[in-house]
Amino acid sequence: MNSNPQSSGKELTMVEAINLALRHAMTEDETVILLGEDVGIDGGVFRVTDGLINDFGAERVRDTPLSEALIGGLPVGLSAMGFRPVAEIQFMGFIYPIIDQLVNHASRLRTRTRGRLSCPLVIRAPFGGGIGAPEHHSESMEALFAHIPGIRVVIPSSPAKAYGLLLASIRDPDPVVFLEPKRLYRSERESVFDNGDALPLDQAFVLRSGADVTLISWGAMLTETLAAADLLAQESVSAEVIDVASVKFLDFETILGSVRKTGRCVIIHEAPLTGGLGGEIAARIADEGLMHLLAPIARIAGWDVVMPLPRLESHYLPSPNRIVAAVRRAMDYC
Amino acid sequence: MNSNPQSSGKELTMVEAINLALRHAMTEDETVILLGEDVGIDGGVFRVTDGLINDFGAERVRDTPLSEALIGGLPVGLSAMGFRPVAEIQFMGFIYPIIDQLVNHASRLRTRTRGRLSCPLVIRAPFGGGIGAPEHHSESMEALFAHIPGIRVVIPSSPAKAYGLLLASIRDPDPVVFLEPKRLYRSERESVFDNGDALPLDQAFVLRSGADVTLISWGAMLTETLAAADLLAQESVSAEVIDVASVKFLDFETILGSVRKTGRCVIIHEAPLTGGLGGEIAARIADEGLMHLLAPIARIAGWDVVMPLPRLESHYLPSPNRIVAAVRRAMDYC
Amino acid sequence: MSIVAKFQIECFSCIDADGHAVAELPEFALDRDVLIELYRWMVLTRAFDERAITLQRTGRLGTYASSLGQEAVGVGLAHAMLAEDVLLPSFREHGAQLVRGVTAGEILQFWGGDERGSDFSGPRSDFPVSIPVASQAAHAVGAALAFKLSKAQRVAVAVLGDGATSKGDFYESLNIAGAWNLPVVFVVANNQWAISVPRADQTAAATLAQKAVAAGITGLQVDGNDVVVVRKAVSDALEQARNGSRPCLIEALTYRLSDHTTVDDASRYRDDEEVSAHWQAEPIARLRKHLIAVHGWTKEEESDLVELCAAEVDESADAYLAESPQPPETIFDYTYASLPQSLVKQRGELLALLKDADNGTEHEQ
Amino acid sequence: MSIVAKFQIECFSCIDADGHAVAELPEFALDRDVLIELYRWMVLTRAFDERAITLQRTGRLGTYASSLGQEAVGVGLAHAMLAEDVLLPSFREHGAQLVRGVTAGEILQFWGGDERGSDFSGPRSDFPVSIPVASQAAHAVGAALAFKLSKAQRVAVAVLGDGATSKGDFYESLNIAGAWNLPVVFVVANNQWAISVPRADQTAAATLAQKAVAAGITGLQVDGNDVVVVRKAVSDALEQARNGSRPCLIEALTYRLSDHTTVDDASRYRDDEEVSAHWQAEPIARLRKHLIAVHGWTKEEESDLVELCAAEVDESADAYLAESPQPPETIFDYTYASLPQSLVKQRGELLALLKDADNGTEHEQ
Ligand SMILES: Cc1ncc(C[n+]2csc(CCOP(=O)(O)OP(=O)(O)O)c2C)c(N)n1
Ligand SMILES: Cc1ncc(C[n+]2csc(CCOP(=O)(O)OP(=O)(O)O)c2C)c(N)n1
Ligand SMILES: [Mg+2]
Ligand SMILES: [Mg+2]
Repeated sequence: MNSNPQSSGKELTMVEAINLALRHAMTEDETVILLGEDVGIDGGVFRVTDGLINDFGAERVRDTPLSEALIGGLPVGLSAMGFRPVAEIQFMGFIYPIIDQLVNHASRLRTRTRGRLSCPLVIRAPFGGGIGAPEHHSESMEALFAHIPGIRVVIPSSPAKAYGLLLASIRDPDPVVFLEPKRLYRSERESVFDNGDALPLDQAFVLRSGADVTLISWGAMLTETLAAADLLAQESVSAEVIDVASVKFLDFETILGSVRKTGRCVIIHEAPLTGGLGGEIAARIADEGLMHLLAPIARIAGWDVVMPLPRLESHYLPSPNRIVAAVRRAMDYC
Repeated sequence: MNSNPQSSGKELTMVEAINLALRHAMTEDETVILLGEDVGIDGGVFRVTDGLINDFGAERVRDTPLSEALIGGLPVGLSAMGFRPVAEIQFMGFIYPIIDQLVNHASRLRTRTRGRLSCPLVIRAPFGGGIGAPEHHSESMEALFAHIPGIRVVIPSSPAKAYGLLLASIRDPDPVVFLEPKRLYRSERESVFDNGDALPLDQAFVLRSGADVTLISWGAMLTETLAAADLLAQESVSAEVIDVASVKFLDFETILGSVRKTGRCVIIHEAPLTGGLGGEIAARIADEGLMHLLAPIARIAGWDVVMPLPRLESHYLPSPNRIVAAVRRAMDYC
Repeated sequence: MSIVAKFQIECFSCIDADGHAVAELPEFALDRDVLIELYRWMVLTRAFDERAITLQRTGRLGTYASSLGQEAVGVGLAHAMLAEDVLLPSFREHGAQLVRGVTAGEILQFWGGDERGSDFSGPRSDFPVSIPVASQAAHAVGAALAFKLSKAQRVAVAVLGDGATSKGDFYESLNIAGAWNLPVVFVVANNQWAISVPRADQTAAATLAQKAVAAGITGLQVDGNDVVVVRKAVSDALEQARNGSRPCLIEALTYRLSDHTTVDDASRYRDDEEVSAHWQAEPIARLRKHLIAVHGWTKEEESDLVELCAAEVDESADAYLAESPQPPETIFDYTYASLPQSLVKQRGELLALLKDADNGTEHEQ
Repeated sequence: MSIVAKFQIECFSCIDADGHAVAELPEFALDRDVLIELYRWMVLTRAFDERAITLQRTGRLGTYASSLGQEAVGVGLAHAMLAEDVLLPSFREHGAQLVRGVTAGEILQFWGGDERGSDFSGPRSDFPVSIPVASQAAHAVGAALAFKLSKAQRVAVAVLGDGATSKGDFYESLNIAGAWNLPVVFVVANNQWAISVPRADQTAAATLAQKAVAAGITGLQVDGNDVVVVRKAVSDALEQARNGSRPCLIEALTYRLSDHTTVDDASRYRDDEEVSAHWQAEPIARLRKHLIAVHGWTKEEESDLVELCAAEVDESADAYLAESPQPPETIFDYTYASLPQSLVKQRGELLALLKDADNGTEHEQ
């Protein structure tokens, strides 16, 4: 791993890109502190923080005791006193104890004190299914976080996005929950320039333009969504694919612009259907874009069941075929 | 407080009705155990459990230490071993530590063990604004719970509904989060028959029928919604008002039936807009009921800000005027 | 069998309920002026409390948590702190906040439901009151880590109740304070009750100080109604934290003489006799006795001081009541450092609603 | 100053690393058959572990957490329990589960990603493995409350790691166990590591047993590689819990000789020498030495037993591999006791998808 932040573009995995962004942030800003379980000498269970303890020392790359509530709460005090903590939760399955601190403190210290104190902190966590992980390791609960006022929620879908969005999250003056689709950690490489350029936290990315239908997704489900777009192209259906990326706050302009153009829209997410963010997006389209709709807004999501153990998880996760079928229904609508 | 569960209808507040339901459940089923902070001799900070310790004893009405994570986790073990715990969280602001146990255990012990063990437990908590309560005491975060597979979420809107829905929740074989709109605790009385009849956990209630627009809400916001319906009647707009009650699972048939009839719909909730359950409801209508819509689906909700302290909370909460304005826009929509 | 670890919990006191010194007094406690200062802060705190309750009873303040009977804890600990230290208070430490330089008006503003009350003009790094019990313990270790990393000679001081010691985040915070040697002092104001739950039902532990044993840090008890020993113990703990980065837990034994808050009715769950008995040990009378006996404190000095405190509280209350409200749209303005697009839109909607509702009239407050 | 509380933590052992008795042995440990039984369970557990790892390495099992080196903890504690007691295991107590009557095939099924592995045919009230560290402690006090309320003479036994002792829910559970006098035993399998975090970095506490002091309950240490003392200490604790409803925390000192799981590489963070040193103290060899020295355990007996265990494991592994998969739609069937309307619809969608995808062929597993 090259520790020179000025190095030029390299083909990196998402794990390497995140590592590079952390390295860049720690180099440019001494107040950036990493903490979490096994982030030090072990480099994190996914090796995301690999080598950082060697270059930045154990003071700035800190293994915590096994205490998630604390991993949520300690950064509140640390950030309020001028540091920029980046805390890792080892798997989303263990993130729930931090919700208390997110809702009651991190998200609102600024407003409670009318701007006197604030919490520029980042909570990182891998999430999502598809890698045959043990019980409790495969859920996608981003919607719980996106409902909390006062925080941002960001989900990268590729190495370069992970690099740029994580830098933006660390530099952001408010708390950011940064959720990493672990199925993408090593599944593809992408050229990443370590130039310190952040990506905006209020923009969606159009991954593929199209005229007939808008496919909206984020994180690892973009793999299935893009695969569906390929299948659709064979049927001469031209799909526009949008990567929401900043699930809070939504770049609704980009979404609405696309739906205005295509008149049809399918939202795809891995999280359970009910109360998932597909609902939020569909609701805004149904409010502000109703007149442009040529077909109902479909949501293809995880079923409303507990995430199954690995043997059956492929039957839980939305497949390209499910997406294609939904698009066909939209194309055939009246 | 009459302890005879066969007594006939009485005008009760919601606090009294819940107390009566608890009393009824404890009388009919010895395995029902209450626990929480101050639920014993104090009768709960809202007096919901008033007198129960006298009639059922300190073994069955248990003051816990100040340990919310435990109040979430202990009932998992207790219910798996054959009891029916009804745990009180004193205010929703302190409920977040239990999410871990809800997501990782209560909601899934049945599926993890293929039905061998299960968790027939109820978590009760007062929630919502409008009573000038201190910081952290006024939020409405029902959407966090409704997204969790494997649980039910129920919100009563009147004393009689509270009685019937709570009995149903206690008798239900799966975990139920029962959220009590504390603004309604003493605001009105209603005749409640202590006949042990439960209300269904999968039905919405039509509080008022109408022809022009469907107003969908739950909990305390029905007060504003019904007031808006009154104002609209003066303008000759006939509003149907639906009380969702079981926010998970939605009685979507009743909702869709109404929207099919009226063609217009406004969803009202106190929780912040983004990621609130209004999104879920709107999305389902936009999927399954699109052809019946004469106007965009509007959501009138709390702003996406941290709940303000009491001085400004009236500017956070949706008002009848805001609802009326949304209906007018829907009526005027081409 | 071998014995692998041994512990003992010690309890300290300086001045007993009759005002007698029961141990060698620390140097500051031989200084009449210092004692009077401590005394004045306690009297002011009590006067403030009374006024706050009156304001609440007359509908001009929200729910309020009185510190009646526990004034020595807050005053003693805050008096021991340096300006650059950071206080992380619970909701009952008005005395500590006053000593730290939060104004009485700001405290009233907070309890009156106005966020500006936590934008302290005085101790700019102090944390706002923490309502979720024990949650501030985690912030305290975070702040302490910041001080340690920046090599600042500052200490974080968290104040918690006896009930708070049952919470997981309290324990996780204590544990990391020990594991990382953080400059933090936890003061447990053990007022014997957590709303209706007595101390004995909260835990089987014989003392709350021994919670420190689980974290491998120092834990000790003090007579929390004795402002001198509180100040001394906190001072010593601060010194250890400041120079040795060693955390400490201090259990201050006191008693909640009031209801839990203005919406509580303590007669539902505890006997008057218990309360009366504890009046015998309350902190203000005992220091007065000591001042009279040892330092010739006079009736005139006493009435002057009481009057002065009353006047100060009057003034603050008047200022609080005269404060004009925040504009409604400020509910948007501090949620984020800068307003995201969708909030700009929502803020516009609110302004439009206000304009509609309001034809030249003032918004209701 | 007065001393208000005193504590000490005692550490117990019966048979040392050389197989010598270092204390008077409990009666059961004088019985050759009982010792052989304990020995057999430990050997079986280790054989099972090896096989599980092989299955994982060859893609026929998911991520797996080995109990290599800690067999005495699980076997000792489970052997002390009665059938009607309830075990709440962490993810590393295969030995305990086997002794309790969970079949090796069921354990493999769970780690192979099939829910049916937690539908134990044997101990129907035992809890499934708890992956979220320490979360099962809360269930244990809940189960213990159930036993207390129903006046059943049953005890809940939770097993946790050293890392688990840093978690808030562990502490809250310990605390309520003390406050309510619940019949529960917490066994901490202190294997010195929580993934890459050594015991010393987890807490400043000198022992983990002293975590009990915070909760006012009994805490003690045992040599966790000595199955005799584990069985004895747990037996005594169960007796206290069963008849006196008194909770207890037992810290069993052992060592994780393997990687954390099959996806971990412990050489990244710990030295080989440390591991080698601990091989000297491992539980199986020492009981074998004791059996040979004191009970005339023969080479033949040894090889028979090893063979028997291997055969048992073979059989289970074969059965596991032969098991036909659950039908996909079962992902709906246990989410609720009966299927809510919206899930009926979703289940129908899944069945339709399966029908579409699948023209007479078997679903992928
Ligand atoms: C986490 C949490 N749970 C519940 C409450 C409600 N509540 C407010 S004060 C209190 C009792 C606190 O007792 P203690 O810690 O002893 O402090 P004291 O009120 O005696 O100062 C409770 C239960 C809360 N504020 N926070
Ligand atoms: C609450 C929680 N946080 C994180 C993890 C990830 N994780 C799995 S095992 C482990 C270490 C556990 O250490 P310890 O309690 O000592 O048990 P051991 O693995 O040594 O048996 C961690 C951090 C988890 N399973 N649960
Ligand atoms: Mg108290
Ligand atoms: Mg361990």
